[in-house]
Amino acid sequence: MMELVLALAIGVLSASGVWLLLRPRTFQVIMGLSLLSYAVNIFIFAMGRLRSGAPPVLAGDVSDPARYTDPTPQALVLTAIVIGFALTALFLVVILAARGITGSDHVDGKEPDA
Amino acid sequence: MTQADVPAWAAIIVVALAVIGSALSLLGAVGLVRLKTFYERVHAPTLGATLGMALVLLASIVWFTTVERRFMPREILIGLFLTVTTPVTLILLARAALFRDRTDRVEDTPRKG
Amino acid sequence: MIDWNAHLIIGPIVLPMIIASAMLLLDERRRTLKAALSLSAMAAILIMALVLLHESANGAVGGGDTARVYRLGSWAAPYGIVLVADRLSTMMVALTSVLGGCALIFALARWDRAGPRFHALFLLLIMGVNGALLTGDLFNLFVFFEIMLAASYGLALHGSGEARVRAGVIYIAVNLTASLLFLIGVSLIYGVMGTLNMADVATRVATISVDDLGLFHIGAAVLGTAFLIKCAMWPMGFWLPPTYSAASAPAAAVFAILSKVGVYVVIRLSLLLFGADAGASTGFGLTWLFVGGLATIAFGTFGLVASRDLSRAAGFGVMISSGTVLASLGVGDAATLSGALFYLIGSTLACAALFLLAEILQRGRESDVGEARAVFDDEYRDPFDDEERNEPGLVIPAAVAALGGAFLICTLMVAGLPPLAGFVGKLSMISALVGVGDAAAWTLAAVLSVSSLGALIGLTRLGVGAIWTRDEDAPAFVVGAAELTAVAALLGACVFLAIFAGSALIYTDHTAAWLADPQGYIHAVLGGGGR
Amino acid sequence: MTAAVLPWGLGLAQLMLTCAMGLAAWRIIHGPRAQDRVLGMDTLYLNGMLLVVVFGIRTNSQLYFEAALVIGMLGFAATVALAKFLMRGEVIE
Amino acid sequence: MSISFLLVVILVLPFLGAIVASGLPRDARTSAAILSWVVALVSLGCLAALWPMFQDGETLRYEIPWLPSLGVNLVLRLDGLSWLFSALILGIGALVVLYARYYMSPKDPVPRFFSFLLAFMGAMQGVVLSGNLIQLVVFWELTSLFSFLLIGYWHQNPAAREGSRMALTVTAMGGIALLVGMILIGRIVGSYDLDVVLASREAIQTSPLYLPALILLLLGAMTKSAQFPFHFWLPRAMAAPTPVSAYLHSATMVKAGIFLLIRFWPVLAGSESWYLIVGGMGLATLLLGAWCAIFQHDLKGLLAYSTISHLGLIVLLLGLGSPLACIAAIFHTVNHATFKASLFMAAGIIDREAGTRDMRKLSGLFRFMPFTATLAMVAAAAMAGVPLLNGFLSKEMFLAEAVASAHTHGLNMLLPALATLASAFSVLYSLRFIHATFFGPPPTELDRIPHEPPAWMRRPVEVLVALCLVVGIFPAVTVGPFLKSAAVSVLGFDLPYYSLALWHGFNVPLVLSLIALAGGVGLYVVFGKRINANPRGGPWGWKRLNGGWLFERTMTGLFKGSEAMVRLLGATRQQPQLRAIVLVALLAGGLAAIGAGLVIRPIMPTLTLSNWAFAGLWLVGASCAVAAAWQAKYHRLAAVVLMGGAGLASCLSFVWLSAPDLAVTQLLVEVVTTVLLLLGLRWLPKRLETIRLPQAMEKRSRRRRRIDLIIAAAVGASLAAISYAVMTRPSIEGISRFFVEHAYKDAGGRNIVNVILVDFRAFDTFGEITVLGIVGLTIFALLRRFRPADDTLSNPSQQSVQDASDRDHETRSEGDTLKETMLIPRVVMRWIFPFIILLAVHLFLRGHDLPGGGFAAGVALSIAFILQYMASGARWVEERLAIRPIFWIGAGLVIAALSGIGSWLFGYPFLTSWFQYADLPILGRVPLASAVLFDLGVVVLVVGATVLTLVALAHQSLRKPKQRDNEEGELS
Amino acid sequence: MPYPILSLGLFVASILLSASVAPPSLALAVLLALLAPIIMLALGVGRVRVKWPMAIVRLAIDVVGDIVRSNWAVSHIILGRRRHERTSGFIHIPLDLSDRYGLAVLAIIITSTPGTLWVEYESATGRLLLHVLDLVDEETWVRLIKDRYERRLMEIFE
Repeated sequence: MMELVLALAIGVLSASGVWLLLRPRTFQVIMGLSLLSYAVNIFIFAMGRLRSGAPPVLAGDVSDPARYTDPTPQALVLTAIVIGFALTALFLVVILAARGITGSDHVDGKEPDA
Repeated sequence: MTQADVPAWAAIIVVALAVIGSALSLLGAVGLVRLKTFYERVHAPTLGATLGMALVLLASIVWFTTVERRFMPREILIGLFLTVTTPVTLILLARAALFRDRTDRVEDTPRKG
Repeated sequence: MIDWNAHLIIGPIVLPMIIASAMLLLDERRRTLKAALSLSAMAAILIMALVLLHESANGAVGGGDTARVYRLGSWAAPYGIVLVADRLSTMMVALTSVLGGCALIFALARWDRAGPRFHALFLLLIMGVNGALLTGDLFNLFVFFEIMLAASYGLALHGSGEARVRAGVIYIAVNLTASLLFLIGVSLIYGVMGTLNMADVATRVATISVDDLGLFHIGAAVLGTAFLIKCAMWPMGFWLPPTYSAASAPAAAVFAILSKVGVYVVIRLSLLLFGADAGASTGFGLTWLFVGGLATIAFGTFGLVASRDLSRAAGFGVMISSGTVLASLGVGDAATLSGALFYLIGSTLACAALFLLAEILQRGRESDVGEARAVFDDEYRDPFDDEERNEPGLVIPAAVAALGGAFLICTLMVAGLPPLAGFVGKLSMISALVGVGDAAAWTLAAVLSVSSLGALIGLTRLGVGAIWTRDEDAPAFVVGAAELTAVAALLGACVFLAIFAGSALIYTDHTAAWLADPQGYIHAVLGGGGR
Repeated sequence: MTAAVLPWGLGLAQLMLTCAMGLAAWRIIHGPRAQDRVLGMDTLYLNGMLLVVVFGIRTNSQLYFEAALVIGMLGFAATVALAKFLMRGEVIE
Repeated sequence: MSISFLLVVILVLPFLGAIVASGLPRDARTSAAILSWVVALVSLGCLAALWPMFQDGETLRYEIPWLPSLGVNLVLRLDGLSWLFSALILGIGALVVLYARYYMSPKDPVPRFFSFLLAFMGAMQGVVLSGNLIQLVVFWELTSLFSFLLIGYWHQNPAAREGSRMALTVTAMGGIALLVGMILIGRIVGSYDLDVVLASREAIQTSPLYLPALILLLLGAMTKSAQFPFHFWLPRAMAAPTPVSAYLHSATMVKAGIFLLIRFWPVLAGSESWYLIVGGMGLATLLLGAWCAIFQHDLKGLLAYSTISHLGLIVLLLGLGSPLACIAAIFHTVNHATFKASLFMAAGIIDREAGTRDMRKLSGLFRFMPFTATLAMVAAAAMAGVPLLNGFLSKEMFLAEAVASAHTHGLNMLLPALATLASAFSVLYSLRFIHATFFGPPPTELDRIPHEPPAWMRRPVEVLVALCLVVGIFPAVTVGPFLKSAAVSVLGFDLPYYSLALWHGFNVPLVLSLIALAGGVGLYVVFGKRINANPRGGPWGWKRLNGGWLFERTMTGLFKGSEAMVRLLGATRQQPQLRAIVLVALLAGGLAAIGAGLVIRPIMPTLTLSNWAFAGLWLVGASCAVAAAWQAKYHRLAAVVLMGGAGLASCLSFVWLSAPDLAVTQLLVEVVTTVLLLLGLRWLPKRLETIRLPQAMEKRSRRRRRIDLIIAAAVGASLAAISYAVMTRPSIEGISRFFVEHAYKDAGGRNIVNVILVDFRAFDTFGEITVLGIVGLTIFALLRRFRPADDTLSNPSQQSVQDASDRDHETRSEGDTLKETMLIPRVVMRWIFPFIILLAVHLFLRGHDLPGGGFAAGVALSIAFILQYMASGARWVEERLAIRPIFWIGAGLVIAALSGIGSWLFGYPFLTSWFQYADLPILGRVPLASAVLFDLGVVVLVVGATVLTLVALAHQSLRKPKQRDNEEGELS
Repeated sequence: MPYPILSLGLFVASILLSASVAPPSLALAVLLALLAPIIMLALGVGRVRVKWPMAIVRLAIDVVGDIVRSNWAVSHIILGRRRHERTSGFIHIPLDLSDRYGLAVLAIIITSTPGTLWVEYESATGRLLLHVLDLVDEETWVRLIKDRYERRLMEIFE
């Protein structure tokens, strides 16, 4: 059940993200990239298979791998989140600068020719 | 202590608190949808933000206190901070709505001063 | 007390990082100090790279090739992250440091003052490139790609101005998309393999279950797409020429290596994961690399011929060079790959030099200077205003001749005409292709020859336009001593490469052989050591 | 008894909270005023936080406390920023 | 020192001279000339010293390794043929240098000219001395290159630029073809060594690669030797200074192609295809060149076409394939060099003295410069093939061969007639050259009175003309040995019988020769006037079939076509680029899936309440995502809020799926991102739904949207399918097991994720914070130059309305509204500050064991700062707190790096962690891990970078009023 | 200790966060309680003087009661029991309380109580604009606020 839901969630998030990514306004693109990075983060996370209620924090001195969910994808997602955040910020500033310099918020810096 | 070791009475208390709290929250959300004007709608989520939240947090406190066999009132922190911070947003929102209405000269908007 | 040699391999990564971050602690106005710091950092990196290169060229003590492996945090591979300096990565690191050094020297003439924190960004870019080249871990590769790209965004936009920002938006959007694809690919591979270490993945490829094979291939394909975007393969590389030609010259010059990092990774992974031992996966994607490479060469050549300004032509030159290496890799022949590796070095140096030259030659004719300056009008001063030395340098008497000569050398290099290294690369590729002798090889040989001619025609037109078509009373070219030094150094490297082409080719031959048999790499990485 | 009550009761609580989130999301999507959307988001965060707490009880794990605390303590920063933006057209003046 | 070292000298000396000459000052005309002269003479001396060896057909080799792995080495190889060519190059080179000294104007940068000339000489030497096929190509291309520089020497002249580009393009194209051809030959033979190749006639001729190799090689030779249809560059190259024409376009460069043909004659000639291609091209060129030469008005143009024609003659001879014809070809090559060089020099003298080369303007120059005229007449006579001159001898041999081969091949029937016709043409244009220039009435259209040139300028011509005469009269004594030695090196020792004598008796060739002479004279008498009057200087009925014109059209077409291709195959706009990328990714994944199969094994869902709640959660999340996608164009704020909703859904999923760390981090990032987007929204234009696009555009964009929707759905479906496939697969035994087992034991942390981040894979984190730092720096740099768009310059409407209402009330002052509104929020947001710090400290300190960690702590801390900014404004905060984000970024990075380097001191690799439980007084047992230090670096950096990003953006509003003031100031 | 109440709050919060009273946690709590307020000094936040601690407790109890009661009331409204007779609207309340902390607490109380919302406060006139969900009698509300909360807050803060 959770697998199916999460797979669909990834699908919807990425579809929305891709749709926005292909739009002509800079703001739409940045939104699209953010949605896509959600999708990708969950995707990475899903690669460790899903476990509910088995957080990878060791309790006691037991370190039986079967008791914990796969921690590696989580670490990867954390890194991806940070990098994604940083690059979203950067892209935002760049589109602001582009908007300031070109006067347009079109991704090509100019309105499409009629 | 594991989940199964918790006495039934505690479980019932916890479940009751949680369910009532959640129900209040749900009610608040219903109000958010049902009420007609923005100013009315602002009131609705407060249900969840006050009593609903408090009950759910209480459920958590009871639960972990039972499980850990010592007083675990950590959730109080959440309650306190939530109580303190919710008004900030609501005040700003209401004020923004008010200004907007004044600019747009909406009927029934209280005049200034 | 510290065994410096043991940590040598991480030097090219950590040193620029430390120097860069130390610079952030300094006041922005201490320019001389910063310039000195970054120059010495680059020099140190170059030395380290050369030591590593020397080591890998001479092989292990007992004979035979091996790789130097550095286990970060003392954790054994595949659990921890490892850095691997083998023939290929060392070669690329050395190339990076030469290129970076020259670009930096060029920047000292004036570009380092065109915006804040140039030196820090530059060194961090070098760090990113070196990291990406040296790492033996897929996700770590992603991280270093991001370092490299983040710094490249900064440098691409360095100096601001309309053209840069406009191209920058597309550049960043494309690369962010590529990064997402990268993540999808890496995580999918992790999902099927349970590991991130390249060598470890390679050991598991052959034994992968039938159910997982498809997923693994999808992961590899998506990952490959991400890299090919970086390589600027057609039809995913249209961002490259506008971005590189809009970027400031030193940035563009050092960017010449960025697409090559993509190429490097494609070479590395495709030969490591899909080599002869890969079972059902052997040779995965090679056909597409070949086709894409050909398309890239063709498109790049068209672009180069159609270019109306030099830096754009140089951008297309970068594309051609990527396409050439990719297509040669796609042929699946070690001798061709060896030639392609040699060609890669030469063409990268040449394209970088071309970017630098383009800036000098186009200086004074730039039409967007006015626009660019308009952006500066705010409370911050114009970056070029606050310096006593506003102009890039002195009028050197023989400037035209020197620049003409330099341009000529660039043209020969890019077009692959004799007698320089570009020719040697093309020669060895074509002769290897003739040796392969199948239809694909013939096609590639033909395309390579035609592309040479196209490059020659395009560059001659531009060169004649830039150097010969000048009024008698036009102001002489103004060239800073640093700029001239940088160009001369790059071209000197090309000449050097041509003279010692014999040894270099032997090196690349061994590299191609080493890559063709990934067992050496795998043993070096996974064989013991660490906690 | 415990084993029977807990999953059902807490599951019910979760379901109700999710419904509350759904309603809040409805308000976000439908507006009509920008203020409504922000209010909806505030509600969404609140119910999300409660969901985390209930989930903590359900899985008998205290590890999610930080997540709940962060929503409770810092989640308002996002809504305040939105509200301030609506109020002043600028988040930081 | 071995004698073969002299080979190196004669190869390297010109290049050395070129380098020295390029360093001479601009006006050092004489010293550069002397230098070049000395270089040429010394080389010639060396060559002469080597002569005795070649009388017996020996070969001298000198080998320097270059690319041993490819079989390409520098092999200097001298035999009779190359000796002859080398002598020609150096000898005529020496004469040209002398001539050029007087020809070149002192205003030109003459040393550069000599530098190029010497370099060219060296390159030519390289071609003839090459003992390796690839090396030959190298020097071959060098001759193209230096000829480009020499032709374009007067680059102020557009004709020179065009001519040089054309020459380079054509010859370099040939060079590339030649390279491939050589590689093919090398492939057939197995070696690039000339000696090996020359011994492998059998292998080459029987190889399937023979024909392609032959064609490619001929492409090289024919372009260089200006053979039809590649002849057109040569007349255009006449824009070069005359010494260049005299040297390159008569004696040396164009002869490189001939040299190549002769060199490979032994191995390639004799086949049907050789005969057809080489002979056909030669014949066509012979006739065409001669025909065109007749109509030229430019002296140099006439000479250029006559050169083409004579080269055609030589090629034809080589194409015939008989050994005698080959000898004739060698002989004519030498002869042609002597008379054509002298003619070019004479033309140069005329140009210099008369100021023009147009034959219509020239007339009767004999009376002004009788000496030069005489020299020119002799040379022209040699060109025409008048007896007693060298041209006659080789032409006789040619006619003889034409006659002799008339029986060997069906197509050769016409050969004697055509040869005679070409000879007649040759007589005709030679006559015209002389007659139109030197005879007739005195010239009227000249701007100066011609004189004899300086004596030393004439000397080279005299030497050459003397050679023509001497060779013409005493061929066997003068040129005989050299010719024989060259012939031996081509044909081997069993040379066919040939006689170098003036008189062979009254035979068919002589008759043909006489017919040609008489015919030529006759034609001139009949048509001379009309030819001179022909205005265009081209042959009759000759318009479209002009190679040069076609070439230029081709080039224009190439540029235009390339532009069109780039437009067609490329994209400049972002949307198609991203679309292409997404499609390629889809395609790549799809192909991979088709290739190996994508297996999905669904598992039965378990329907518990909690699972339904999870499904509900994602119903919310997904609708938020879709709604965000839908609203992002017109309702940006709504989109930001909706994004937050989707983000919250993913945070809660992380909670649900056992990832508390992720949930905390994602939440914190969510908050910061929202603030960030809002800060940015301030500077973006308002978009209104009411603006409608034109009908046609609307239609197009609707179609595009439909395509994008399909792409988006495909991506979504694929990712969903892939992730579902993986999630339903049993887990893989991977590296994670190690992490779980060793996190506590060997790294001292219970939170495995955090241990991975700061220990097992700390290097990733190290890189990640670097990214964050770089982004901070970049944003800072960009925003320093930030210029807002005009419509965002003014205050937001809310502020102006509120300020205005404040101003309108007498009891209120501007800003009161803000103060009152923020009264309560300020109190709360200030007092919560220390509590957030507390939270951050906890997140940081316990991160190793519980959810949290450096990054979360850092972001929490920066939110605390941002709250203060929001509450009280940037000025207020910065007056009270010293915020130096860049310093923090630097400090964070330094701390992280130093904590990594610290392990070097203990002899461990970078970032090796160390942990210990310390028993402290009072506090008891406290865990100490060096990874905490690293994490501290993370915190510091994250705070710096995040605060920098947000604050730099926020500062733009502060800068704005200043700017507006400036603008108002400028207006008033 | 410039802000004793704050320090106390921080100490307690730290203990709660650690969920432990072991010596290291206590030490950390003390340390944070002492150090964190420094930032408040830097920000120049004025100190708070509270007079009647017991009044606080009593007020808190009353507020909790009010909250529970109004939760009940508002639930009814939302469920639509009293839709027809109900009017909502704004009321103005003249406030005498001027201490910012007092006002802040008042705002929190009013907003936290479902059914009332703090909208606008004018510092010059001390007039507070309130939105009330169930506005039966304006005067009752004014009395309620002034007597029940404002007076007691003035006792505490002024």
